[in-house]
Amino acid sequence: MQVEDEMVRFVGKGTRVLVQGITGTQGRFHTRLMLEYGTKIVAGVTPGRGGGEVEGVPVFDTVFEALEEAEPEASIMFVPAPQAKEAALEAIEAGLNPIVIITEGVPIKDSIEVIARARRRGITLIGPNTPGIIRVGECKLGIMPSAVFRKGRVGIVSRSGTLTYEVAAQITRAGLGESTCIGIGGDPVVGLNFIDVLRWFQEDDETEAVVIIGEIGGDAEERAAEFISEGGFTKPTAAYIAGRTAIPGRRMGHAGAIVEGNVGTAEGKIEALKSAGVHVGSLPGEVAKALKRMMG
Amino acid sequence: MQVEDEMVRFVGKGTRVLVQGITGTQGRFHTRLMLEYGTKIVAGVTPGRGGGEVEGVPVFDTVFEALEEAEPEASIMFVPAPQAKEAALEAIEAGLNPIVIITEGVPIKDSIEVIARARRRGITLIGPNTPGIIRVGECKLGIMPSAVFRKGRVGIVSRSGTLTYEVAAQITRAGLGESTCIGIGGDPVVGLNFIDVLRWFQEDDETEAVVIIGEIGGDAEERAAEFISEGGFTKPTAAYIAGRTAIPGRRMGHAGAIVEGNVGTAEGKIEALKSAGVHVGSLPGEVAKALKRMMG
Amino acid sequence: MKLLEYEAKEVFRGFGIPVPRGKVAESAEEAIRVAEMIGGQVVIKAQVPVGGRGKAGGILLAETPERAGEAAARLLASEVRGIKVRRVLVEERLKIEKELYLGLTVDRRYGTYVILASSEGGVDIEEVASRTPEKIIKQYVDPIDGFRPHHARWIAKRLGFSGGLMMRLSEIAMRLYDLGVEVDAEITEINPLALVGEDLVAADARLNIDDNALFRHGDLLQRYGGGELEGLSEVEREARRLGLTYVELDGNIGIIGNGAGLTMATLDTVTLYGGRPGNFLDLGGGTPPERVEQAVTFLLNDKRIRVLLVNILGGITRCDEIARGIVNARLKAGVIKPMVIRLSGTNEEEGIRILREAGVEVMGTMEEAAERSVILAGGR
Amino acid sequence: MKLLEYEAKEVFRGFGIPVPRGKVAESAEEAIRVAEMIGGQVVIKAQVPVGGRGKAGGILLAETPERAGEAAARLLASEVRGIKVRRVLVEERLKIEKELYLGLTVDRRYGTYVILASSEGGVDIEEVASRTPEKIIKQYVDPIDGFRPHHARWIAKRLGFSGGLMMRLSEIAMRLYDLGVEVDAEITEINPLALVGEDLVAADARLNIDDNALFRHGDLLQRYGGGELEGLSEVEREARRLGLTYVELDGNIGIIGNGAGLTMATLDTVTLYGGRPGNFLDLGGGTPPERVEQAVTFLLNDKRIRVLLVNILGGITRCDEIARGIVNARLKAGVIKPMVIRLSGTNEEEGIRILREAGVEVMGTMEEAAERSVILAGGR
Repeated sequence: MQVEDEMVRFVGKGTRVLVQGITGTQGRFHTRLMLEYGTKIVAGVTPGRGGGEVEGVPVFDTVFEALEEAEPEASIMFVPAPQAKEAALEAIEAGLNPIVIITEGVPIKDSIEVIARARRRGITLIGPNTPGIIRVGECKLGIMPSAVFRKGRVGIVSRSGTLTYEVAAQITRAGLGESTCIGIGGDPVVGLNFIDVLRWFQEDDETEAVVIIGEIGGDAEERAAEFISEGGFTKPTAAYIAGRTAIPGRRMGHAGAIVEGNVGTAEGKIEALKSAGVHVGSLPGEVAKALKRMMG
Repeated sequence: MQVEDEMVRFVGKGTRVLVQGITGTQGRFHTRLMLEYGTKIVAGVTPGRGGGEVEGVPVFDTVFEALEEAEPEASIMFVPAPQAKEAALEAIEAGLNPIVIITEGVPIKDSIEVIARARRRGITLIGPNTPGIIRVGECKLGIMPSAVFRKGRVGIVSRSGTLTYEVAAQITRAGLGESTCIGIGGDPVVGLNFIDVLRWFQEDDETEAVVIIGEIGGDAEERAAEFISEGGFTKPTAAYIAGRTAIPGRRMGHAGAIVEGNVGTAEGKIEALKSAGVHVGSLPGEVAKALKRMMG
Repeated sequence: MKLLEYEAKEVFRGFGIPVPRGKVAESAEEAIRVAEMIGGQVVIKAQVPVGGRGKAGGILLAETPERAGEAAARLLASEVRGIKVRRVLVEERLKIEKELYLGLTVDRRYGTYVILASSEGGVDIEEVASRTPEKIIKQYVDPIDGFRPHHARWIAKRLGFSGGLMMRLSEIAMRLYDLGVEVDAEITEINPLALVGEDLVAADARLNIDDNALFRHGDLLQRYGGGELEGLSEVEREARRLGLTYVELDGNIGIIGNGAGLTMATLDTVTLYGGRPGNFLDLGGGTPPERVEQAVTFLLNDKRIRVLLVNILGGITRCDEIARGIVNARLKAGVIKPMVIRLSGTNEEEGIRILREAGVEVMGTMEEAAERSVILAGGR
Repeated sequence: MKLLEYEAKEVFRGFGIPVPRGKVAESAEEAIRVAEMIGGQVVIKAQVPVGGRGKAGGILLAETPERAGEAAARLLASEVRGIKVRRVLVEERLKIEKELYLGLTVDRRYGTYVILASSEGGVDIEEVASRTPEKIIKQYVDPIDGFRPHHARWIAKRLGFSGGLMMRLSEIAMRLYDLGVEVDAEITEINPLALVGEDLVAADARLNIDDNALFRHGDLLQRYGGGELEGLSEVEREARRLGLTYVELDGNIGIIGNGAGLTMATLDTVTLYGGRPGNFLDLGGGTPPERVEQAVTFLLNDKRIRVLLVNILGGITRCDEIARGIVNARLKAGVIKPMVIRLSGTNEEEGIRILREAGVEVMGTMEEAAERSVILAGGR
């Protein structure tokens, strides 16, 4: 089996957004916050709730109807885990791109199928179990508190949620600010990996330096390090890796955060990143300081 | 859903052929006859029988091994109906093209899946429940008695088996001879339809005129007539349709030979073909006579 | 394999599709007990494997258990469309507000499953299709992507439903699809799908299973294999028992061929020459001699048949074996009927010699054989 | 959810994978009865949810039923890798000619299932993977095309099998895949898969089910939900009962965070400053105040914990609600332990006010809070 090079598609100021699961508590709450941030939400979908409105956004029963009536381009999902797969397949069939799956607790079998189908259609799938994506000052498809961000030139890519806000807050406090922040998700199987995002940051003129926020589990950080070593990504890079105190074999909160045998330890990841020339901070604050130095 | 225009791929003198289900009674018997006809059979597959030989042809456990060792291009299947689906999917994954499924009694659900996957890969699938294909004097991937054919310029496309031999024998006896004869299969869902084959005959320089042999059930003959009316096929055409005496709602032998409501009657098909300018014979012998007239 | 209504409903219930409360009964007494159990008005429906039972008087209403018993007795003593009624289904009478149609079948053209739905249920759907095709919604199913909940919702929306009812209807469509694909159905149909208050109930059910797939549905074959036999004649049942591919027709010329197309062509040719075929019997390919003998014997024993026509084009099939089978059958049957044989292909000469020696007529072509059989049967 | 060996074998048997004859026993008497039923030599295996039982003395052999009883009694009175043995599996002793490995797991990199197979079974497969990676066969499964019989045959061939054994091995691989996918397994493993004459038998079985998928496996949860609790400490079991995302560590600083990454970072920071975290406890997002109260109370009641550190970064989570939860827990607990809180985000000022009024220390950053907690716990 081969993993194809895929074009990553993100969002910008004018992106027309659909919210799937808009009528739930989380859906309503974040629809309001995203609208306040300036995101152009044009439609919502909740099966059985078509015809209503949430925060002035029309609600439909199917993505197909939303597509006909409001022409969304991208989707963000707050659908409960048991329904997440079908909602995602619906968005994929409709060709929405990117699709951001906020939902936590999606069965891994469902993620595998959804990601494979998105890939076949050339659709960028962010998540599941992600805080989403924010183009600072332009557009937010996510649940991150916007207060921690300020427009700047640091790109953030992360497997974490609140830890990302912590690091972002420190970067902002250090006077730097962020360009784009992307959560790839804390599950073992997610739609995007670090390399996909680094490749995108490499081309993004607004991004001058990048922070990688990793966790124990899997080898996504090691692969990112390899990619950097091979010259695939050349901008200044700092990193923070959580989980040095984790116990092997035990899941640390996230479904993906688990050390299996010798695979996925924080030490291994830190070592790999350091060898690739990445500054790895022992504390979130160190990351901000290192960036400040690097960006001079 | 759309049906794409597909390139039909057939066989010729040098085509390297794999026989799936080569160690069964039918497989052995027809492997011998095909070899005698000059077909270049390079490998056989029967799971669990790898390492042996049939008529001097090496037998493998998997298509993948056969592919590595003998480089077949096309496949003909004599696999029992319960195993037909998996055997076909194996051939499709290996990229063999065309794939001829002789097997009768394949569940329609299995045919649907196999045909859809072949289509996605751009593979020509002939059958199931077909006598196969013969390029007269060159290559036979099928079970038709070669004695009834003689090299000539009439193309035959048929949903039937023995009835095809009957018509071919009459054409041969009339002194005409055949170029290529293709059985599309007697099941309700088959890989090729009349139009696919007519399109191919239109381009085939060796074919001067064509016979369509149809049966009750479905509307494949009506669609062929429409295609001819619209100018998609322009060579002289004759036809024979079996089943004028069939009882609606009863299956006449073939799984596909059934009149449902008003759909699929012989009268409807004959009418449609006649309107398209096709000479429809009431007896197989009339078809041969009509061809002789048309081909001057 | 065609299931009877009550059998189909049993399968539907297993897949979570709502069906009316009810039970099958084979006697008036049983019908009374079921009606008492249900309470209130009931419907009594003849269980025969044909459509249009309502028009043919196969569906009756009853206000009380006693009346239900009477109605059941009447049906059980009758025939519906020529088929003897052996069982009735006694069901609660639904307060139907609207009748819909929902079905799953195979579309030959696109080579895939298609869901059909209409707000015009309770009537012959083919009539709706030809009279007002715009009232039929067709949802083709991509064989690789499958039929998904949002496709089902989209059907329900196009039928004009919204909210909870839309969700329930789409849920039923999903289950119908899952059921149909799981059991290898050729046709899965709810007609009518009844709107009763806020509920949707499958008031009638139809389920035909792909015979070719029965090898993986031994349980269904075991349980429901008997139902469709009730639609067959005695002779057809016997043919089924022998495993012959046989269809009864109303003429007097018995016909045996090898291959469906050739056998149909033989029937057509006989008809063209003014004869009346008494049956369709396809031996298929590579038939062993015992099978030929069995088929010939079967037709010799059929009193309606006056002449026997056998048309064989041998490829895998060997003509000498066919000939031996025919001669054996003639010897053992003890019934003398005129026979016309056409044999062509592998070992043709040997086959013809065997038959001629046994005094059986052999013709050179299908046309000659057909013509001769018509003459022997006494012309038109 | 991790199943115990005998539970996993029960599931395997249901999917047609051959397992040794045997039965679980909770006492020496039961073990004797099982051994008598089996006849001949038996193996007695401690049922604990950890690997490497053999090396740890958790697997014994017995020649007679009496010896089996003695062995069972010994195991049932012991601990294996720190876990008390409550059940043993008594099984026929297989005449193993060769040990293979066969497993199904999820490959993170390719985002799909992968079948692992090796002719080096019966040992730690990770060791084989690092020592002789060429001896491990990996077959990635295309999520849309699936794992098909010919893929399974190809695995069996690469393991060096042919003929009937190749077919049987590929059949077992197919069933392992079907099982794993059907029950949403994270890991499905047969190690060793024993060659016994011409048969293949799953001598050991491992099955971990994706916790996120348990909503659709109520039957499995009901039946096998208890097994893995045996691997947990008392405190962890209590946490599980309360639904807390909790992992026990061996330090004395109790840690609560919201979000897995942030909580891990908090642990790491405490460690960096020389402290020893006593646990990992992630509140997740949008936590209601009662939940916070419950989590704080839980740690206050844990005698190992000397200082409590709470690190909250509020997004959806409101800091004032967190603060109220903490204060309530302190009031009700009746246990006084030093607490260090870091609150940031939505309604931060109000939260800090509430805590300060209740006399709880509030720090501005995670680093300060971690450092302070280490000092309060008495340094390194």
